[in-house]
Amino acid sequence: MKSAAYVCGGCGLGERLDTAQLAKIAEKEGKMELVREHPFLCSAEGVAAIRKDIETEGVTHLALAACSRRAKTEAFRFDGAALARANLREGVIWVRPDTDEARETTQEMAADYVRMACAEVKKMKLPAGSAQTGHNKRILVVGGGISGLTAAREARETGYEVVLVEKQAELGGWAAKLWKRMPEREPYAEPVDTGVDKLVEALRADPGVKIYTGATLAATGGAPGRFSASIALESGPAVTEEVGAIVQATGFSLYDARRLTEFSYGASPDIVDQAELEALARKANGGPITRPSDGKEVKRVAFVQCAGQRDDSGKHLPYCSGYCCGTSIKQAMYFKDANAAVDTVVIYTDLRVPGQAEDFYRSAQKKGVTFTKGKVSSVTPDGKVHFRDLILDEDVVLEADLVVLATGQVANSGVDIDNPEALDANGAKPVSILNLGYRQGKDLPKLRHGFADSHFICFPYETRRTGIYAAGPVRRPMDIAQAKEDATGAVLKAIQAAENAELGRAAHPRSGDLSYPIVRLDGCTQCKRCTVECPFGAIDEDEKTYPVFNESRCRRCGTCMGACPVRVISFENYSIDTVGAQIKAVDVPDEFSEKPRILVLACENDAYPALDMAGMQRAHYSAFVRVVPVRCLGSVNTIWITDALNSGYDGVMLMGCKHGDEYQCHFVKGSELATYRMSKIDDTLKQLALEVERVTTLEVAITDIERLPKLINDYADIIQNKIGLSPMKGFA
Amino acid sequence: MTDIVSTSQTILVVGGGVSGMTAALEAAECGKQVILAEKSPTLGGRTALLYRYFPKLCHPTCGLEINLRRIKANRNVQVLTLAEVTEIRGTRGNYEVTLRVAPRYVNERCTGCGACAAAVEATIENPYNYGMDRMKAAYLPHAMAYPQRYVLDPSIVGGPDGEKAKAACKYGAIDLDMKEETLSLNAAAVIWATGWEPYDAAKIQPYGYDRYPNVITSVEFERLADPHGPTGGRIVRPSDGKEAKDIAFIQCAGSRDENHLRHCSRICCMASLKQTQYVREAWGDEAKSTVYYIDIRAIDRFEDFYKKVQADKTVKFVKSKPARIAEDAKTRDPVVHGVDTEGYHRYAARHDLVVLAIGMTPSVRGANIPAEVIADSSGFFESSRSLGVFAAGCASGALDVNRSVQSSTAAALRAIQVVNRTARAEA
Amino acid sequence: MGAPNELNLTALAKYSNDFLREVEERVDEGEWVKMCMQCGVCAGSCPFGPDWEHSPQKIFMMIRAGKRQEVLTSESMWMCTSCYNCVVRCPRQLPITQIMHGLASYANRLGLAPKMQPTRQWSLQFWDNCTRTGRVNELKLTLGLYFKDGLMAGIRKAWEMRNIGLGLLMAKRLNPFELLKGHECKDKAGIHRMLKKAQEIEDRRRGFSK
Amino acid sequence: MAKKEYAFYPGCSSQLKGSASNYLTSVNTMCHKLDVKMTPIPDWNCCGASISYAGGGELARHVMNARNFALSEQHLPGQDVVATCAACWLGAKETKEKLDASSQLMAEANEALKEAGLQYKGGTAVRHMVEVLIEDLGYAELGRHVVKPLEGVKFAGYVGCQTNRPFGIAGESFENPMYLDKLVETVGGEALTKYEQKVTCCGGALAFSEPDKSQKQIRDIVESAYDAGADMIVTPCPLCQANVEVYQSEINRKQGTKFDMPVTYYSQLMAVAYGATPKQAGLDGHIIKPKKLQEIAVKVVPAKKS
Repeated sequence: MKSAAYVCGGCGLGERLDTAQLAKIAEKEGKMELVREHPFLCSAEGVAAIRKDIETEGVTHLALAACSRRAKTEAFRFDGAALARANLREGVIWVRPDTDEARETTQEMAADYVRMACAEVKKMKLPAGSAQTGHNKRILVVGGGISGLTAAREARETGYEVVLVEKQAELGGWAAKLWKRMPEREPYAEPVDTGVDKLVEALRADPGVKIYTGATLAATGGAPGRFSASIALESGPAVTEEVGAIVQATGFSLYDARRLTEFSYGASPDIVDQAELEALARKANGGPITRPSDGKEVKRVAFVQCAGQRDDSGKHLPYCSGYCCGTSIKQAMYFKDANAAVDTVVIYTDLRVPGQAEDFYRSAQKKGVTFTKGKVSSVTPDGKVHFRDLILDEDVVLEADLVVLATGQVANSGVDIDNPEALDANGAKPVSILNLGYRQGKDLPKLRHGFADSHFICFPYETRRTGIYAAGPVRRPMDIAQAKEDATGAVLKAIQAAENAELGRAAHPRSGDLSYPIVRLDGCTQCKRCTVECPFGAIDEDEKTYPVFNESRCRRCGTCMGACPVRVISFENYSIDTVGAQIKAVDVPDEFSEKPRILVLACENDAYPALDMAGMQRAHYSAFVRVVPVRCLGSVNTIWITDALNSGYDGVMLMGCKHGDEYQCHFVKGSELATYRMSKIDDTLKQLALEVERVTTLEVAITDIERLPKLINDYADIIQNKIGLSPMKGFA
Repeated sequence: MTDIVSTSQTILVVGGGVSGMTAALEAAECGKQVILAEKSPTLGGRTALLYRYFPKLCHPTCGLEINLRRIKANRNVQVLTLAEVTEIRGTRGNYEVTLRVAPRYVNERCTGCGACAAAVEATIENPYNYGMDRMKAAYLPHAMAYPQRYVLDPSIVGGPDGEKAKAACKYGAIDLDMKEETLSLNAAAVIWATGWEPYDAAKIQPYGYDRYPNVITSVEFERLADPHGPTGGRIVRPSDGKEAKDIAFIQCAGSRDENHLRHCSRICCMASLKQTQYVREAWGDEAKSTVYYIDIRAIDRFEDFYKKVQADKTVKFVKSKPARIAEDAKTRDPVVHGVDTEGYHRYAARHDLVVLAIGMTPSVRGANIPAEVIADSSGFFESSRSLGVFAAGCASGALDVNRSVQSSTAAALRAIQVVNRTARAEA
Repeated sequence: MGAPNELNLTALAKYSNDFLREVEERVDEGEWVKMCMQCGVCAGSCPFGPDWEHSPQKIFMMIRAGKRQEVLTSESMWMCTSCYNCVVRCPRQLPITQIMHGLASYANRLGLAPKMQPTRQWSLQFWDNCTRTGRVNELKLTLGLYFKDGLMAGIRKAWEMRNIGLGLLMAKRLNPFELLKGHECKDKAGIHRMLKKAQEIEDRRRGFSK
Repeated sequence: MAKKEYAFYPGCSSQLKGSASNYLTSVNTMCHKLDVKMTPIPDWNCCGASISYAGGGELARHVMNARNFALSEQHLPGQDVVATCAACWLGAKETKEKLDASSQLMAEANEALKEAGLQYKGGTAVRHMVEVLIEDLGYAELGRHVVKPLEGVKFAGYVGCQTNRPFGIAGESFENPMYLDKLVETVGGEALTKYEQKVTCCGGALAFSEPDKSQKQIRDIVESAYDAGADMIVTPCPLCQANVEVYQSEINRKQGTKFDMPVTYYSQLMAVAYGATPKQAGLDGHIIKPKKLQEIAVKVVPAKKS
């Protein structure tokens, strides 16, 4: 290893700081073997100089004292060299006033960041990538409905082999049971064929697709690139398939209309749900639709929207299933197209046909379908629909000879791993779908309402089980068009996971990261914290309850590293030491200097950019803080904090993302776990006879550009003027 | 001269918003070569101009930061800014694309220090705040701008301000002689992710957007609430800077309307629900939001958020498409006239500010794409297997952010399918 | 608001499309009624809005709800001033003005329209007046309107309006000789034959003639 | 040979000795100055107006207009039918559009017309006088003839309904049309562009059957003209003119207002600006005299060569 430090004089650094002194510090204290100053380091010349040192001087470790690690990334990209950056621009001169009285503390700030960068880089190793790779790239698709079929087809179109597992004896799922479906492109005027048969045919004919029907997953183990699925068959002995990634397209069950006693479902054969109406339409085969009770042609049909949905009573589904308005419009057309004289009334509270589907609504109106904004209170067995007409503001009784209840979708998402006994919305006890052999449970974690876990806004495919992607209504209520689009996207993610696994690289959000957790098992106390806390279920346990890391399931957040009480887990370029060394490198003045030192551990995705942007806006904050970016607050090991306090720091601020239901943490649980751990640190503080204020944990958003400097200054004020400097100084 | 490497297996992504970035990254992270071309000087697109996302009320810049990190770290993605596609020739698997690259007048030596902006005096309308304020004619588009490189507005090039900027830059980053370039490159497939534009509110004459200063659009309101916005996040009236506490949100402003946009723009209901919470946050119980709507389309899981807002005492819902807006000549208060159709109640409601939940039109109508594609009557374009040009995000239809991301991920796969076929053919 | 419930309980109980179909067949532009999406723009756009018992959009809903009696006996349609505000703002581009006129004239034709509704009488007089000679006789028309409620009422009305009358007279905008013989077309007979024919044709089309 | 020729459809109110005869007078003067030849359609008949709906069925009302088209095709072939009255224009244009759109309706109409020995081929274009001025002549041409700019006179441009909706003048907004203001400025007057009641309904034909409701409308229209500081209201519609002028005394009597707001036609403004006498401009046809206009009209200016 050969280390070199470069101090930039550009962007005012030269004018505001004594760069010569900084260079000296890098050499003397930072122990860098090579130290250079440059007036404009990110220029072609500056970068060339660094390259030259790498090539001719054999430099392997670089500490750049210039701008933020978020800036000039193209210029400062040196493959094959470990790199640490001291943020002297956004982190120092831009957040400090350019005044004589400020000069000394500003220089000290810069000096510490140089020390920290040097210390950090010396502890870094260049990650080589996980050797624990898998080379299987087949895609396992669970579920043979329209989502699963689409996933299989798209995988094939991309050139990947597919294993398709369907619980039922037949492929096609709900879509195959439909008479027609909503159109997916203009004109949005008429119901169209589902196209399921063609799709099934094509897949059946394709040697690249292995299809198992009447089949379920008895056990799934392994990791991306090397999953192993044991498939139980009704037809015979179980088989095992090796696959690289999994798409879970297990769809939905219709909300059980029998729970809708207020609508007399079950009390009359002429009160049906949408699925049963599809069956009636198929039976009619384009002719007049007849009613189950007496086979007479239906003359007056009423559609009750949101049946058992958008429910406040807590009895039924609280959410909207999204597809039902379109479906009722389509089904009303079935009647009108067969016989325009049939009265069709759709009773809705909000008609939800977004985008171009508005045209489908218009088309139904043209056909004479009547839409009434109303709330249905009850349906009697004789087909009387009692509702409040919200426009005419009166109670109405509508006599229909067929009533269709638009019930919702209940996700087939398996067992709730946090509460395995929990019943689903239909009151059924769910059976596991994936039967994962994971330490943390058999199925994908669930989000609200029992839908399979997904990040939901920015990264809808990110589940907490790397290499397993939910697609279609199991992830969120949706119609056929959306399910097909969703399945297509999910297949890409599956392919991506398999490809990355082969190269030993991380998946989203640290995609391409070659580092991975390395554990020193001889030091492990089998406390299981890592296996329990890993947000991604990447760590299993062996029979002796030692952690077993599945590196290609790992997202490199470092939560395990933060959890480990004996600190045996680290990454090559991000470890207990790389951060610990930075903390120790800071020069802590004695208590008489009246210069406190405040350690800030900041989430690199939100808090750190916010601090950068505060700098870009030249917002000033205290010169006493020393900011260390961390991958996630979850990776913060308490040793860092106790070390800091022991070595005389006066306070520690942890800045992480919002957690809870509306969490914004990119590693889902990281900031939550950190907050939990810190709630426990008070005891430690008491042992050290320190005030609890010395450690504070904050929820910070990337937009807190005004708020952050204020928080920092307020905290510095508390330290200086309320609780005073730390009594621990000088003991370290 | 812009140097860019393209091969017969390159995927060209047009548009650098959340959809384009997603499509580019998902393809690149599958190991494909991608060129990401953006018309404006920065990536980020329209979501970078949003304060918060529904339903979590989290911050778009947070996801943007991750995507920018992914782009910075990924060598498979080449980013082109100020680049517009002028021609696409060829067929699926083998396209030749011509782009016009406008001069930035700032080269790669720019450190982002901001000395040029400090030196320049001229200001221009700030498009990143929908023209609600002005910015220096030498500018960094916004705090999250990538590339983090300044831009000179053409209006000052060749003038004294241009020279001032040049003189102020110690690093020789200002290049006043930069010229427009024409670039031509190969691509196996093209992903069209040019996003959307707010419908021209002035065309909705009964609402007087062109006549009354206190009638604004939902996208403008988003900037008002944003700390990076023209008011630093203070919700005040354009006419007099007075605090706007009683705000009307009018749905379907342009959408679901044969006189304007026939389609439903999908996002507007949720956007307004979200914005009522800005008002609540700003003024607490003094806040007063009124949502005028035809149908609240809080589809699927968004219903939770609708319920939450319904439970908020400061928010009122009126089932009505307002007939017109008048202005009180003295106070300049907008007065909304209409009928609540639930039981037929006439109203003439005075508000501090009216926000039009403005509809969505495709930025580039499918019909105008310089390649053979199928466009629907609203100008959104429909992907087709037989072609190698695929729509992603709001170019394909009125979508919210997470559906745009889904759509872009799917589009990326379709493009990869073309590339893989070409590769197999060539192998 | 709303008519006595006894009257339309049956209608309520039915909520059938029969009346909607009747309107589609027999009312000018009636086939548009089903296209309304109940946004309420028309209701808010009408200058006489406050005087409508039922707004246009509500009338459309009532038609779909089968409230035949309540709609056809309503005064509301007669409030239409033909200002076309609703028409140009309707997001579904319904020809609302024409539909209101159509409903009114249909109600009148069935004898369900309120007899004393002033606009109804005025409308009938106007048509009668302008078709008699092919051109409007403004004086007769005005006086006719004054005397619609009988002689005394007419005299009272005329007396109230005398200033206006005189003013117009002096401004040469009212021609006393119109009482004797006013403007008229030469081919009155042709016009009458033409209109008779038109009525026949339309009755045939709308299925009135039996 | 006149510069432009049109088949003129004056309509019942705007005919000689009609309630809007002064409109006719001013139009004739204006057209003469602009060298536009207006030939009345021989034996034209009433358009039926909107208000006749209860009496005449749909088809009957269409054939009334169709008859005028047929006559104009027969006697004034190739000439556009030009109406000055909003109702006539609207009625005719509506019929025109309907017949063009539906071959059935066209056939039915002709079946009825046959009874009057007429046939409508469907060629006729229906225009409003204002369209002729703006589209066929243009503001520049209209301005060229001004000899007495209406300096210092403030006009509230009251467009009303039927010249504005549903058809309106091409390129104008239904809510805020500008052409009347532009005409005012073209002849040197001051247009009060912020006048709020531009397109408010005056009650139309219901001024007769529902006087109170209509007078509420009229009150707003006049009041707002005063608020805007208008010397007079100008309008393109004879019914608007009549209602808004005639009922001011009624409203004064009933509600104690002191309205005395003249209501003029655009054609009168132009006639005066073009140097017409008060009589030629039909200024004698008002109950509320437009004094400021009269003053200009009687003013003698050195006739300048144009």
